[in-house]
Amino acid sequence: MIRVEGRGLRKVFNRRVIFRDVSFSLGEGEVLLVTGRNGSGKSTLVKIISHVLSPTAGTVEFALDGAPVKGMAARHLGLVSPYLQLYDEFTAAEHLRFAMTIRGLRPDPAGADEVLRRVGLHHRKEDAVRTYSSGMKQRLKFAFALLHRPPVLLLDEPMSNLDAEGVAMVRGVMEEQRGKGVLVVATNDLTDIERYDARVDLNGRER
Amino acid sequence: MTPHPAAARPSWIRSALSVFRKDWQSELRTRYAVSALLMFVLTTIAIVLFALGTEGAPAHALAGMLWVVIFFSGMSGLARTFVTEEERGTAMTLQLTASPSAVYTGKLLFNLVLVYAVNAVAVLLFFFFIQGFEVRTASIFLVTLFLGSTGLAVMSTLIAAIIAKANTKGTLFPVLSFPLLLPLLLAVINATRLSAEGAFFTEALGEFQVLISYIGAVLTVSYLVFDYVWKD
Amino acid sequence: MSGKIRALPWKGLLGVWTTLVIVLSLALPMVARPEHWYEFPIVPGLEDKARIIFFHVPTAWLSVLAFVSSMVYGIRYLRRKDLHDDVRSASAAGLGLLFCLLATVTGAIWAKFSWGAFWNWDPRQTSIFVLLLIYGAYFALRSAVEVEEKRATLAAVYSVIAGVVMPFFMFVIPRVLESLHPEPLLNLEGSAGSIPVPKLQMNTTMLAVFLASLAGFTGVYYWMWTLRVRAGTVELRRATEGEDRD
Amino acid sequence: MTEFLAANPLYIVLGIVLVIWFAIVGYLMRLERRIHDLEQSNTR
Repeated sequence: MIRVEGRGLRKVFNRRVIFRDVSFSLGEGEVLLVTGRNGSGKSTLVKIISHVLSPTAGTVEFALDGAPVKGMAARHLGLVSPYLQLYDEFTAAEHLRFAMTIRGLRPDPAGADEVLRRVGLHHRKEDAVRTYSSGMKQRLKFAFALLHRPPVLLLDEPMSNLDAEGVAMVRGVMEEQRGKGVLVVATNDLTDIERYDARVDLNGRER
Repeated sequence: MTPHPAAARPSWIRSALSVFRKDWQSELRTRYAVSALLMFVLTTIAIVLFALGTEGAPAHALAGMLWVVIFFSGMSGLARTFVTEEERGTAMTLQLTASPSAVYTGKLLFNLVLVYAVNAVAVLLFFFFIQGFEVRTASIFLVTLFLGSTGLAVMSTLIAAIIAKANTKGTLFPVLSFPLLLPLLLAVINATRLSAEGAFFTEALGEFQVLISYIGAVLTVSYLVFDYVWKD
Repeated sequence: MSGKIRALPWKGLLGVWTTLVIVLSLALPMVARPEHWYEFPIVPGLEDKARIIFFHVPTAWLSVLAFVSSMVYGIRYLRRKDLHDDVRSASAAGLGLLFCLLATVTGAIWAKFSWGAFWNWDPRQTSIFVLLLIYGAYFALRSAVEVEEKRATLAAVYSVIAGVVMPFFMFVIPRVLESLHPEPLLNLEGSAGSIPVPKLQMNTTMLAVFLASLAGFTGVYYWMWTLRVRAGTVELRRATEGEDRD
Repeated sequence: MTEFLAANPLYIVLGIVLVIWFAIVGYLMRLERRIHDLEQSNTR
């Protein structure tokens, strides 16, 4: 049973306040929607929740069955974001093998095949990412984020570069995650997600 | 929610080795660092050859020359492992998935293997091209080469992580590394001179102690401060 | 009210103290066998030129002191991420660079008198030169990073690494350089590597003036340092728009 | 006066150093005032 809690989060960057005292508390099955115009700090907040970026003030804590998760939260979270870059010289299969070993887990070729089928890239498994279209890279990011079945899934502009079929796939992923753990979606397009349990609107949060 | 079976006992070593293997796999495909380093060694040795002409040079001059070549070839290739991550934006992927010490260890192993390979080639070319360069006590020379290369890789990896976060990378790497590598360079040049003069192994023990304690100290401080450099 | 200089008494005292030090160090006579309290011993072969010691040694001492204090404030910044510590660290490093340059110049003049050459890689000269390189690298790094928090962190980390490496020069340099140049006429044994404590025989008067000079210079350094820090703090506080005055 | 200075040039050095020193003190005092004014205008 996972719980993600953000308390009094503030981010100042080069003396400009991006946002101040943002708090939230998410339990299993709950969805947080993060909205705000461009530059309001949606991606910054998502990076902070994923421990990639440290906040100027405030804390983000993961708790598994009540016990706070010490150290790397990498194994418990998956992130899909336009800022996440992949390695052009590697193939999809290599990326998914790397997705496990980099997190200190044993590779899972069977699981990799299954998640590649799910995101519709199985036929391009052995091709270098260099040859991928932007939509295909976005799909691979989903595979990269889902393979180790993280209880917490963070999606920043999830639908970017996706065709209709891709959008359907993402909706399926979001529904499934709702049942399994915590989902955070940062987007400008409110049609991306209908039902949510908590919302953080970053417009006007900088004063 | 059943976590992935392997998620139970994630191992830090596997994460570090995965960074190391990823870097080497990427290096063998793109060959950024290796080609830069080898070309650099060749060109500098060519320059040394022209500079020496026919009359050759005394032992400690050649000892110094060898380590000048090794130092500057290191400066041209050892930053690549961190700089490409920042330039391509893939650093965030590593920050998301691995702990800072695992990333540092993986990158350090990559630079160690790189520097051993390149220095071995450099020494062979030196023996081959430069007549005056001969070693009477091989034991001193080999230990010096090993410790010197290790120390070079250890310090350069940490400085590479720093300059990768800077905006203007260019000449920053040698400028930041040189003063901090001076104790190592002075010790190895002195030890190489001893090996050229045929000194007994015990005479170079002082240098080896300096080198070993230098490597130990820099490794320790690297693990202490790397988190601050790596995490945004 | 703002027109009047609110100089604290200690700055006035420091001004007088240092003036006294300058006068005494240069005016007191040097005689072969000093009897009166106000006489310095003659230093063989140097006569009045030995007086530079009252100025060279403090600058060398300050360039090391500034480096250590810059590192200490750097570590404090790494722990508390408060930009005020970074201002203190950078101000100390700036003054350190200034005094390091002064130490190098006065050291070279000293070397010219006692050994005939401006530069001969004497262990202390090498240490001061390396410290100069480190200061240069420190400021090259600071100017290469735009984001303030990043610049403060990387600068602090670099000064910590340099702090760990500095002691190695004490072991390596004497071993390596002894073989490179002749024993100097007047042997100024470095006690802590780059802080040359003269072995030449000083009578109590000379020692007193020497220590007074050391204290005076340190006082001037501290005064300059507080001024730079206050200026940096004003700049830091004024420019943070949107940040509440917490 | 001038023969005295010519006889022992050390006092010329002393004079120069004192001039430099007083210039420094003057400069520091001026800085002191300007920063003081800045600090006042900043906190108002």
